[in-house]
Order: sequence, then C-alpha cells, then structure tokens
Amino acid sequence: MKKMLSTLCVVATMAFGAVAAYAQNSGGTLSFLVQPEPPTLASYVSTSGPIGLVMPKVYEGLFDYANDGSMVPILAESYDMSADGKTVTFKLRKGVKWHDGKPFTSADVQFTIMEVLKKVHPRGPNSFREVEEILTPDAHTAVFKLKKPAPYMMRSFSAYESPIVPKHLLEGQDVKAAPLANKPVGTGPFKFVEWKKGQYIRLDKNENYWQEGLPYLDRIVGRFIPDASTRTAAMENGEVLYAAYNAIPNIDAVRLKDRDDIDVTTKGYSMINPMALIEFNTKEGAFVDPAIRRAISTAIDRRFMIDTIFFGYGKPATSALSSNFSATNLHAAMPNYPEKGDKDAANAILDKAGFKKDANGVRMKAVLDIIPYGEDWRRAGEYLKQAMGDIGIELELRYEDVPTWLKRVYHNYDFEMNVNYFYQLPDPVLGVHRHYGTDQIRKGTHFVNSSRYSNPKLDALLDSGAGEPDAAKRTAKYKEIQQILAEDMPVVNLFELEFLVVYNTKLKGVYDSAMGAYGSFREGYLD
Amino acid sequence: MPRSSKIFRYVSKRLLQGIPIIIAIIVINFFLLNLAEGDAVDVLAGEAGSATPEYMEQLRKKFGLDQPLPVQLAVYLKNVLVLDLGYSFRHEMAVQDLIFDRFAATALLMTSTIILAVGFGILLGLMAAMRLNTWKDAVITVFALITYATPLFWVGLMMIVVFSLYLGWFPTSGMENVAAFYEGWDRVVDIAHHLVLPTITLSLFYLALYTRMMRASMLEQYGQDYVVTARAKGLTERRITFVHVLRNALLPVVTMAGVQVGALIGGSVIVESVFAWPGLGMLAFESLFARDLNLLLGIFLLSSILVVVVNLVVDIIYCFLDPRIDVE
Amino acid sequence: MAEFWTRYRRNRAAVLGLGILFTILFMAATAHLFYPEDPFRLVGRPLSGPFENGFLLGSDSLGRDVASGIVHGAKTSLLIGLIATLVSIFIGIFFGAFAGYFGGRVDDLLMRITEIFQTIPSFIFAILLVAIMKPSIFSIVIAIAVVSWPGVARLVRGEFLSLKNREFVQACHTIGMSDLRVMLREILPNCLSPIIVIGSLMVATAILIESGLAFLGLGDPNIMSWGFQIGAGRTMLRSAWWVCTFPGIAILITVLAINLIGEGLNDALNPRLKERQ
Amino acid sequence: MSTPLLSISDLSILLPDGADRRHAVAEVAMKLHAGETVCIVGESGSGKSLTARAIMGLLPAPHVRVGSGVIDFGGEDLTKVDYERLRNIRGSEISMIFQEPMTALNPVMTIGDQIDEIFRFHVSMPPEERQKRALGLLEDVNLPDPPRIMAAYPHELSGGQRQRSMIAMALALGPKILIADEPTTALDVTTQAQILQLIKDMQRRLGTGVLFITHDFGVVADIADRVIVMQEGLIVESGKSTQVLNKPKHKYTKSLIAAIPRLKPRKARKRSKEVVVETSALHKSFGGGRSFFGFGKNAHAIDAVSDVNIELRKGETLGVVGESGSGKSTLARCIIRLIDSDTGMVKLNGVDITSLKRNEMRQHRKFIQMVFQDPFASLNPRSKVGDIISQGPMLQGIEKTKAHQRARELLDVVGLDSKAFDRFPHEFSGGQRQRIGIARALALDPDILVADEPVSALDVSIQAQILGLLDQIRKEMDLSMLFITHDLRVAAQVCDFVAVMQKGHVVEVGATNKLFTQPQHEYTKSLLEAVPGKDWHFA
Repeated sequence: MKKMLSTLCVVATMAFGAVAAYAQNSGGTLSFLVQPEPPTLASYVSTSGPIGLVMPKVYEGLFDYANDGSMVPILAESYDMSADGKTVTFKLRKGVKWHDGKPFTSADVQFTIMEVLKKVHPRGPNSFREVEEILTPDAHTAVFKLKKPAPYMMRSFSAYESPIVPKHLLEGQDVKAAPLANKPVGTGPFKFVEWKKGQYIRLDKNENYWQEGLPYLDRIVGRFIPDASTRTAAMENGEVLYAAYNAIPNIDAVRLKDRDDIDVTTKGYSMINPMALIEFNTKEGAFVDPAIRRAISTAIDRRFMIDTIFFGYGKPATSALSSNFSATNLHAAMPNYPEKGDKDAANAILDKAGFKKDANGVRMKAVLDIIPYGEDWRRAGEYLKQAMGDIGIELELRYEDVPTWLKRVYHNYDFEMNVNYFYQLPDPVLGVHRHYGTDQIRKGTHFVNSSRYSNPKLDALLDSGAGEPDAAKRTAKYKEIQQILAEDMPVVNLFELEFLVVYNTKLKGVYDSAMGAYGSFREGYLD
Repeated sequence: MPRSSKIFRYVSKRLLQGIPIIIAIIVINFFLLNLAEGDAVDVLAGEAGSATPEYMEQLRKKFGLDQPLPVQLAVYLKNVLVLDLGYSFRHEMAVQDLIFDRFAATALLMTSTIILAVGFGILLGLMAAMRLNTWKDAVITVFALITYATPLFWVGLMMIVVFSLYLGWFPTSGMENVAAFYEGWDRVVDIAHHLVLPTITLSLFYLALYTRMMRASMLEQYGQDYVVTARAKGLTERRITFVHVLRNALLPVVTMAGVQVGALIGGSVIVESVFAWPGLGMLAFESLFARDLNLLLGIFLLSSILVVVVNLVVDIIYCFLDPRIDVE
Repeated sequence: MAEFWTRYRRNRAAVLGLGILFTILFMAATAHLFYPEDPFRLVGRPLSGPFENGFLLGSDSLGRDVASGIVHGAKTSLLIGLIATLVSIFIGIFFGAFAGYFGGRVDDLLMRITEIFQTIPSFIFAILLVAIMKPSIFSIVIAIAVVSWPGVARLVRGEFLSLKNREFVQACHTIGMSDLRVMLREILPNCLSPIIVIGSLMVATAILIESGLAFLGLGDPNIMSWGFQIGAGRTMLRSAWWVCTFPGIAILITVLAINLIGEGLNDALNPRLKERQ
Repeated sequence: MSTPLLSISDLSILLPDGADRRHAVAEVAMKLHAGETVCIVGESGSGKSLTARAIMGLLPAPHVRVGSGVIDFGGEDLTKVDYERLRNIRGSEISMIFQEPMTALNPVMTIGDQIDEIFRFHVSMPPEERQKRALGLLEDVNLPDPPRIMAAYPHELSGGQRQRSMIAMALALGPKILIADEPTTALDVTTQAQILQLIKDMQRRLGTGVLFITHDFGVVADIADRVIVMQEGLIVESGKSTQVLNKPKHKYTKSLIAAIPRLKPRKARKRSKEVVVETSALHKSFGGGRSFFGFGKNAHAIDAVSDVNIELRKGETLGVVGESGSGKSTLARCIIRLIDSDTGMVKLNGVDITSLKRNEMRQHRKFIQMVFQDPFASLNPRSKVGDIISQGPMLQGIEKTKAHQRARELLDVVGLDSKAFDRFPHEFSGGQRQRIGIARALALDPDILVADEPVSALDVSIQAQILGLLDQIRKEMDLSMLFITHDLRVAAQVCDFVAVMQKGHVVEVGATNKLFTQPQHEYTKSLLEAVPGKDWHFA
C-alpha cells in the first residue's frame, strides 16, 4: 500500500506537468480578500486563519493535497514508508532555491520539523509527536524515524499545516522572535514584498521558481477590508477576485452567485473540516447532568440554523465526528442528533431527568457564551436562546471580545455553555481528540478540552485508535468513541460548516487543491 | 515683551501644561486596559490555534506582561520619556513605526474632512443666515440635520453602492489601487481618488455642526451694534456681511474645528471600517481587541498630543483672527 | 410655562419635532399592545421583505419581525439616550459647578480632569469602556456618559463663572448663605435653560453613539434596541436592506425630532437669541 | 430763518404686534437747522432713539417700521427714497455716533480700516489720500499719535479715545447732520465733558446740525440750542433750551427737571462719636492669576484698593465717589466682605472682620447689608419676591411664618403692595425692583447699609424716588450708610461726608459742603468741573 501511495505521487507529478504544458495567460495581479488582517506572517508559529491565506504562497510544504485526497508532490518528490510504519523516507526535489538564492536541502526539512514545528507550532507537537529523529543521509533525502506508526502524519505536510522554513535564517536564533517572521523567505511561487498594515500584503512572482513556467500570475495582493458589506462591494466591483472563509457573508454569496462573473464553491475545505458546536462545562453550573446536554442536542433544529444563518451551506452533525471522515470509514451516525430538532423528545428527557418547569415554564437559567468571531455566531446564539427557551432553559447571551472570551472559557472555565467551532482537520487525531482526552484538559491552552470531560475508557480508546494501522479495527474503535460521546455529550456538535469561496470567474486554476484558499495559487491565472 | 517671544513663552507654557494631561491619560488608560480580561498573549495564542501554557508564559515574559502592573507602567512611562513607545505585541513592530505609518492616512482623512466640512458648513451656514426664514434656509437646515442624524455607516455603504457600484466613479475601499501600485504623481491622484468617498461621508456628519454653528453665529453677529454702525456709515450689505459679520462669525467656528480634531481620530472608526481606510481609528479598534496595550497606549498618546497641539495652534490662530485675545 | 409654550410654539419645526417624539414615546409605551410577542421570537419566514408574509417592515435573517423590534427597541434606545444624558449632566454639573463657583485651584484641578477626558478621542474611549465592562445596556450607558460629560462641565462652569458674580448671588453672600445652598438653590436654577438645550441634543447624540457601537458589534445581545437591530442587519445591508435600514430610519427620525426640539427649546428658553433675528 | 436741514412731520413708528403699545412714537414733528444742536431728551422707552434711527433708515427691520409721516432732508423724503440713495446719504450726508463705542466698533478691524471704509464707499480717492485724510481726522478729534490709533483695534483704546474715533469717522465726509445717540452716557464724567466740548468745537467749525439724544438734563444744559422732550412716544414739549430748562410748561418736563439732584451740598448734620465702620490701610489687588503650572504670580496685578483709611460714624452717610475703575465698588465689597482684602483691617462695630472665618462672619452679616446697582441682576429671576426678602432672616434662624410676616411689612415700608410677595422679579419695573432690593437689605435689621450705585441704572424721576426712600429709611431706622456713586449731584444730595477715590487711593475726604465748595485735591476739582450742567441752576 505504501508503495502504491508513492506511485500515486509520481502519477500526480506527471499530471501536474501536463497541466503546466497548457498555454495559460501569464501575468496580471490577483487581489483577494484576507479577513481579518493577520497578526503575523510566521505561519510556522501560528495557524491563524488569515496567515494560512497568505503564507502558503511563500512557504511550501513537502506535499499538497488534491480534492480527491491524493498527495501532490511539492518539495518532496516521493516518499516511502517501511512495513512497520516507523520509518518514512522522503526524496526531496532538487534544484529548489530559497528566495534569497540559497539552495533548499534536507537539512531545512530536518530543522523545520524538529526545531520549529515540533517546538513552536500550535499543532506540530501533535502531528509530529511520534517523530523521534530525522536523518539526512544526503542533501535530498530525509528519513523520519517514528516511535509508533502515525498514519495521520501523512495528512499534515501541506504548506499551511507544515511550512518548510529556511534553516539558515533561523538557526541559532529564538525561533519565535526571529526577523524571518515578517520578512519571510520561502521556496514558494511568490515572494514576499511588502506588508502595508491596515491595507494589504503584496507578493510578487518568484522568477526562479523550481517549476518552469510557474507561477502564471505576476503578483498577488491580499487586501484587508474590515466591513463585510464593503468586501462584497469590492467583489462586485471586481476590485478583488477571490474571497474564502466567508469573507463574503453567505447572504451576499447567494446573491452574487447569480451573476455571470462571480461564482461560489464549497470546495477547498476538506482538509479543514470545520464543525460548529456547543461546549458545556461538565464540572459545574447548569449542565453537569449529561441528560440536559442530550436534551439540548435533541431540541436543536440544525436544519434551521444551517438554512437561516448560513443560507443552506452546511450539513447537520450526526455524531462527534464530521461526516467527512466517512472517506476513511471513521464516521458513524448516532442518535440524539435529529436534523430538524425534536422539542417534545427533549422536553421528555428533561422531565424524566427531574428538571421541572416552574410557573413561567422555566426549568433552569444559564448563560450562553458566544464565540466572538462574527455576526453569524451571534445569530446562532440568538437562535439557541429562543430554542432553549422552548424547552424551559432560559438563556442569557454573553458576547465578549476575543481575549475576554478565551480567558473565560479556556483559562478560568467560568462558563456554562459556549457556542464555538473547531477544525476537525484531516484526521480525528489532529482535530477531534483535543476536545475529549483527559490529557487535553490544559488550563490556559485554547481550543482544547474546556468541558473538562474525563473518561478513562474514552482515553484508552483515543490512545489506541490514534495509531491503529488496521483500518477495520480503527473504524470499530472510533465507532465506540462516538457512541460514548453521543451518550455523555460534553460537546454537542451542531453542524458541519461549509465555508464558501466566492470568486470572480476571471480567476482560474486555483480550485484543484484540497487546501483551497490555503493553497499556493501557483497555477492560478487570469482569463 | 515682543509678540514672538510672548508666543514662545505661551507655547512652552501650554505644552508644559499638556504634559500632566497626557501622562494622566496614559495612566488612566493603562489601568483601564489592564482591567480588561485577557491579554495580548491570550489573543495571539487563541488565534494561533493551540498553544501551551508554558509557551504563553514565555511570551508574557518576552512582552514584560509578567511584571506587576506598577512596574509595567513605570517601564512604559520611562520609555515614553525617551520617546520610545515600545513594541507592539501583535504586530511585532516598534509602536512608533506602526503609528506613524497609519497616522499619515488618518491625517489625510482628517484634514480633507475638516476642510470640506468647515468649508461647506461655513458656506451653507452663511447662505442660510442670509436667506433667513426662507425656503432656502429651511432646506439647508433640514439637510444639515438629516446628514447629522443618519447613521454614518449607512451613509458610507450607500455611497459605495451608488458611486462605486452603480456609477463606477470611485473605488469601493482602500487607500490605493493595489492592482497597479502607482508611483509619483499618479499615486497622488490615485490616493485622492480613494479619498473622495470617505471624506464626503465623514464630512457630512460634521457638516451639520458647522452649518448650524455658522448660521447661529452669523445671526448673532448681525444683531451686534457694530453692524448698525456699518450701516450708518453707508456700507453696502455685501460689505457688511462678508467683511464685518463674516469675520466675527468665523471665530467660534474656528474654535469648534479645533475641538473636532480630537473627536475625528476616534469618530472615524466607522468610516475607516466601512471604507477600509488604514487609519489610526481602526488600528486602535483592532489593538483594543487584541489587547495590544503598547500600541493602544501609543495611539492614545499620539492622539492626545495631537489634540493638545491642535488646540494650541487653534488658539494661536485665534489670537491672530481676534485681536482682542492676547496670548496669555 | 404658558409663556414658554407660546414661545416654543412659534418654531413650527420644533412643534413637529415634539409631535414626532410623542409618537415615538407612544409607540414605545404601547409596544406590548401592538406586538405582544417578545421581539426576539422567531415568528415567521426569515428575510421576508416589507409587506411580505405578514411582516410590515420585513423580517430579519432568523425570522424576527423588524417592525416589532423597532417598536420595542424604541424604549431601549430612548432610555439609553435619556439615562446616559442624565448621568453625564449630573457629572458635568458636579464638575462645572464646583470649578466655576470656587475658581482658583479647585477650578484648575477639575478643569484639568475635564481636559483629560476631552483630550481622549471620545468614540474610541467609549469603545474601550464598553469592551472592558462587557457589552450590556449598563456599560453602554456608562460609556456614553463618560465621554459626553466634559461638554456639560464646560458649559456649567461658564454659567457659574458669570452667575457667581451677579449681584443676586452676592446678595445671598451678604445674608450668610452657605456655598452649597448658593450653588444649588440660587445659581443652578438659573443655568438650567442651556443645560436643558444641550441635554436634549445629547440624547440624540447618545442614540447615535449607541448605534455606532452596535455597528461595531458592541451592543447588548439580550435587549432589543435599534442598535441591536442594526448590528443584526448590517452585514446583510446589500441583500436585505430592510433589516437595518428601518432601524436606521427610526434613529434618523428620532435624532431629527430631538434636534428640532432642542432648537425649539433654545429659542424658547433663550428668547434674546430669537429676538435678534 | 433759513430752510431747515431736516424737517420731520407727523412721524409715527409702528411696533410689532403683541408689543405693549402700538406706536413707538407718534405725531413726531421737528426741525433741525445747520449749525444748531437739538437735544431730544426723555426717559427710557420714550422713543427718542427710535426717532433718531428712523432718520437713518436704521429701524430694526422687519418688526419695527415707519408707519406714516415725512422725514424731509433737503427735499427728499427719507422714508421713501430707495435703498441705494439712503446708503449714499448714510455716512456722507447724515452720520451717527452711538452710546457704547466699544460695541459700535467692529472688534476685529483696526480703527484705520474702519475710517477708510467711509471714504471707499462714498468717494473715489487714491489710498494714500484716504490715509492722509484719516490721519487728519484723528488729529482733528484731538487723538494723540494718530498713526498708532490708525493701527489700533478698538479694545486697545480707552472709552474716550474710542468715542473720538467714532466722531472722526462720523465727520469724515463733513456731513450736514450728526446724530448722536447718548454718546457720553457710557463715559466717565471728565471724559464726557471733553467729548461734549469736542462735538461743540467740530460743530462750530463745520456748521453741522447736531441731533443729540440724551436722558441727562445736565448735558442738555451744556450743549443744546433747542430741546425736545419726549414721553412715551410723544413730544410733550419743545423749544429753546433756555426756555424749556428755566420755564418748563408741561408738567412732565417740570417733574423731570425737579427730579434732578441739585449740585448744592446738603447741610452738615451733627456728627456722632460712634464709629461703626473703620478701615485701616486696606489693600486689595486683582489679576494675580494662579494656575496649576502657572509661573508664579501674574505681573499684571492691579491695585484696586490701596491703603484706604475711612471711617463711617453712626447715623451718617459717607459717600465714596470716583470714576469707573477707581476702586469704589471693590472697597464696598471688601467692607461687606464679599471679597477678601489682601492686607489691612475692616472693623465692624469694633470687630476686625478680615480675619474672621466664613462661619464666624455669618453672625456679623446681619449688622451690615447691601443695596446693589443693577435692579435686574440683583434679584434671582427664579425666586419669588417673598422668598428673596425672607430668606435672610430664615438663614439667621428666624422661623418661616415670622420671616414672611416681616417680609410683607418690609414691602409696605418700601412702598410696594404686599401682593408682590408671591410674584417673580421680572414682573416689576426697575424702580420697583430696587425697592425689593432695599427691602431685602432691611430684612435683617442692619445697622449699616452699603449702597453701591443704587440709582445709577434708573431714570431720573425714579432715581429721585429711590433716593427719597433711602433717606426716609435711614432716618426712621437710624441707619449708617456707605453710599457709592459716580454722580456728584447724587452725592451732594445724600452724603454727609464724601471720600474721593482715584486709582485705588482715597485722595480726599471731607464734609460734603466743604469738599464741594473748597476742593483741595486737583482730581476733586476736575471732577467738580466736569459735572454736566454745573453752571445751570435749575429752577
């Protein structure tokens, strides 16, 4: 199977070459929306969304991923995995140069994984947790030595997830404080030119890109426009040609879709797997009893939320895992996730659990915190307030700014119920485990197990399921995990978000990567 | 004492008086900001995805956020004394570089707005006062009130819809055409082109103020004795209006314009947001939510210095406009 | 009073303003009669346009009735304006009265404090306060009050400065009246007219500030107000214009009415100004 | 007699609807000849100013307008001529000067520019020529250093200089008629005398006809050839000034003339030994502004009261006279401790009150009370008359009903109906208000009354009544009185002793009759010299 995979890579390379042979229009500037303005450009330190929009054009990963899930060789030409799954050997591309002219070698890969991603990247320590050492027998070979097999690791080599950075510009420095952060030097198709705060980031064509003939575009400019309506206007006006991650509100996207020059796609998010959910405080407050959480999950009309708030883009959640994991047979639909919501059933659960309504029909009062990442979540909170009111749970909405909210939920645990969304990423180990593992109750760390849910049985299953090489066994283990979670529900999944890409049809060649907007755009061109 | 040295003394005195105010503003804002939950590290870590508490501690140490508050404040004040506004946690840049970069945009928008608002305000106020109690007066008054009472963001978006989308006269947003990156004179024209809509939007709000003020001021001056004298001297009404009354009526408007400068920095947040104008208001807004304390304090510092200086300049201009006022 | 009304009535626009304000007040008071349902209720098809699906002014993205929100929100928005104004007038009178009356060092100190608050860019400061205190009606009111009072303080100080040397105040000193009593009973009533005028305009400004804060996402999510509606509708202005346009118009009309009233009050309370015309 | 320059017949001026009377003036007829000075004299509200303004077409349009009549100026009816012609006449053929030269001049234009305008708008002349003419004019009105005055702004000049500049402007084009609307009322008495002299000189030189509006019979006596007396919009009497002043026919004229205080000092009374108020080396200066970061004391401090030693004895009236800025009001306020003096002593019934704390002072307040100048500013417009009068006693601990009772009695004492008790000050006339002010001062049964220009804001007939009232009260209640005034006629009538103040210093003190007949100090002499109409002995 491993062989097959690497063969696939070669095939993809050939296909790739074929694509490049077409006579595309060269030149032109692509301006696209980056929302919000990134805090830094150090994509090896921060996975903040807007950084992902910009930096994969500058830094590259070992592989890219196509929409069908196949791996596209980028800095690595192929790889080979040993039978025990504990040694992975990468053949690196020759003749690749950093933007400053220095050659790219296996030492860069070794340094990046071991010294950068494993140490300072938010998800790197998890993705590469089994990597013990990396050997560099020659300048274009990198051998990963693993403690345990880690199949999920192979999904983490994209430029967004694991950018390869120049060793010569970071070695011997404090990686987090190095000047490389905002003066990035990569191997990618575009070179960083300028970051005008509050306005734009400008990337110009890398004339010495390793792939002859690419990129087509002369320049990419990421623009920051704080107001959603103005972003839409800029799209309509043709001032920007591409907008991902809901930079254009869904309501406008639906409208713009009808225009000849603008189109909408949900492709390009399969590696992200975003999931809207409610986190509960399982230790104190109103929702300690799992029955209430089940009742809440039962009462919610997921379809209504998707249709009204996200204008039809999204899929109702059916378990703790996204249905996108069906591809790897890990997903299993569970009860307590009715698509349309069943208030009677929910009321029945609560009645049975002994939560009586008072004269005003109120069983309990609680505060609902809302993720401060945009209007849509406010609407979600407002809907939930109404829906919960119907089953006797009177909610008060609390909408705070980002730092206050983070502190409240992940540091002080001073919340009862919290609307949020998580990226489940290409493998549950990367994106789902962090919600539920006892080892993920990490006070002060964001986006981990804030419910403080702890179940030794589940912990064991998560641990063994992570590296299980046998597909059937892995499926069984994850089914059990999902059953436990459907019963205890420390987190109620609401729906799988479908982010949109709104683009001007003039822009072509950027829709084939599974990384979507987090891709390199090297084949993008203007028609 | 000769006038120049008197002005010098006055300026230095006023600037000295401004110092405690500015320090007080820093201290107040420093403690206010620290009352807020969470800090810059929380935001950075939150945006980055996951980060370990150890890493966050390390960051705090790097930013000096692990120190007790009074120490942080003392360090900040000490740095300010040597004109070092510190380091923006979020942008990983020296605060002064960041601010001065954005200040240019703010100053541009501010200046053009003041000129437009004051200019048209004076004109409309003058027209209304001269056509007192006629339909023209009523139309001007109502127009001024409506522009004042319409929420700014609504005006802004409507401007975009009408002038960018339907008519295609102006770009929707931003300060420069990023597809072109003009240079030299073309760039000036390009920026001016981008400046039109935000300036009009913002000045519509302030226009009302100046129009009404000018109108009231003109009417008040028309009632003064010297107007009777001027008539008794046989001057034409034109001369009376444009030479005698206008000059006196302008005085309070000048003062008001000075006061408005301070408000403009903050008041333009909405316009900056709608038109993606890269000004200080938006920067302040974002840095507040990023708990980028140094940056926010820097903006407050700069804008209060600006207010102090502008007020001073206005007062000095006033001295020249109104001979009765002496620099004291 | 009758004389006041006679003078006020002369300004026809001001009478119109008063009429509009009374209509709005009536609307706010009788909101529960016309729209007995909670304005947050999801009562129908989302994003219905005006006059569609039984919605007079349309519905928002969740299917809430915009008209119901406007009627119910009137109460909140007016209350925010009123209370914020009262609070800032109270603070302003306190600072202005003591500064103007006592002069000297007291004046210096209080006016320096006032200057501090005048020097800080006010809208950003309001945002800061709301963000720190967490968005709620309470924090919005406090923030608006905190950024609005310096104007009142300066006005009151000016009035006190000129009134404290009036002979009737000196007459009070000659009979040994206490300072506090002189300030409250003798001087303050005589500077109420300009305070009322500036106060009426501040109510309008406060409503505008609330909508601005809401636009930036700093509204109270639990209470229906015009600001809330604007916040809820702003991102869909292009596709569902009615969601935030109608609350915007409500604000426009209210602010307009209050301003007209303010001018009417000014004419009626400061008759000298009017006579010059 | 020659044809008159100006001839007004049957002039009536309409007031806006809702005013208390329909006509501001009615049936006015008068003539003005070249080289002649006609005084229109009357009390406030008599319509004298509006008449003057009607001639220039300067009535406050659109509310007040000419109803009927003819203003004939060299054959033209000024009520009918078109605007352009009227504008041409203004400033060149008829010009006007006003009461308050400070507000009548544009504050932000130099005197030179304001004079220059006259030339620019009436004759064509090269700038150098205009400049030369303007300098000449300033010289003609006896202004020192004309180039400096040309470059000066109005606020940089003294009141007298401003009025001279106004006159220069008015006479720039040698007008046939000069209308002077109370041009000396806002000026000090010595300055007034100079300005009157100036107007007389200019008139003699240029042969101008002067229409002089005034309320002051002293001025009339000094300047008028003919007099027109107006009352409530009607001319009640007119004629040669010698005739009107000496043998008034109309009873209103008679009463006005009778009300003018004589310059003859009252007879000295026996002096008590008991000193009720005594100041020694009293000093007060102003302008030492402090500020948070001010650089020490302001160097421009002005000594308002400097080394003043006066004494007021039981039962007598001590006048303090002087021109504006002499420090007389400050002295009064130091004595009653409305303001704290810097150094020196004020002894009240033997107690030094300058060192008392505020609450200690309170018990001494009832001994000394004050009557203020401005009857409009001295009563709180938001308080009822009864409360104004009774709050003093109530603060001193007298119970409410008693205090109210006393207030009603006092209203009776000062000659007001007790119904006034529940009314507000704005419902009363100036004279009535001054009575209320007196009642308030009396409410605490003081021993000493400090009266600060109590009649200077009142018409002459009212003035006489108030002076009479004060005198009567002083007698009945055995009050000692400190009487501040700028008007030597008033001082002569009411004071036993007079102190003359100049620039903060008391330059001369003496018994009234002695001081008026044998003034020692030069300043006292100049003051006496300048009293308008001093040579005229009213019948």
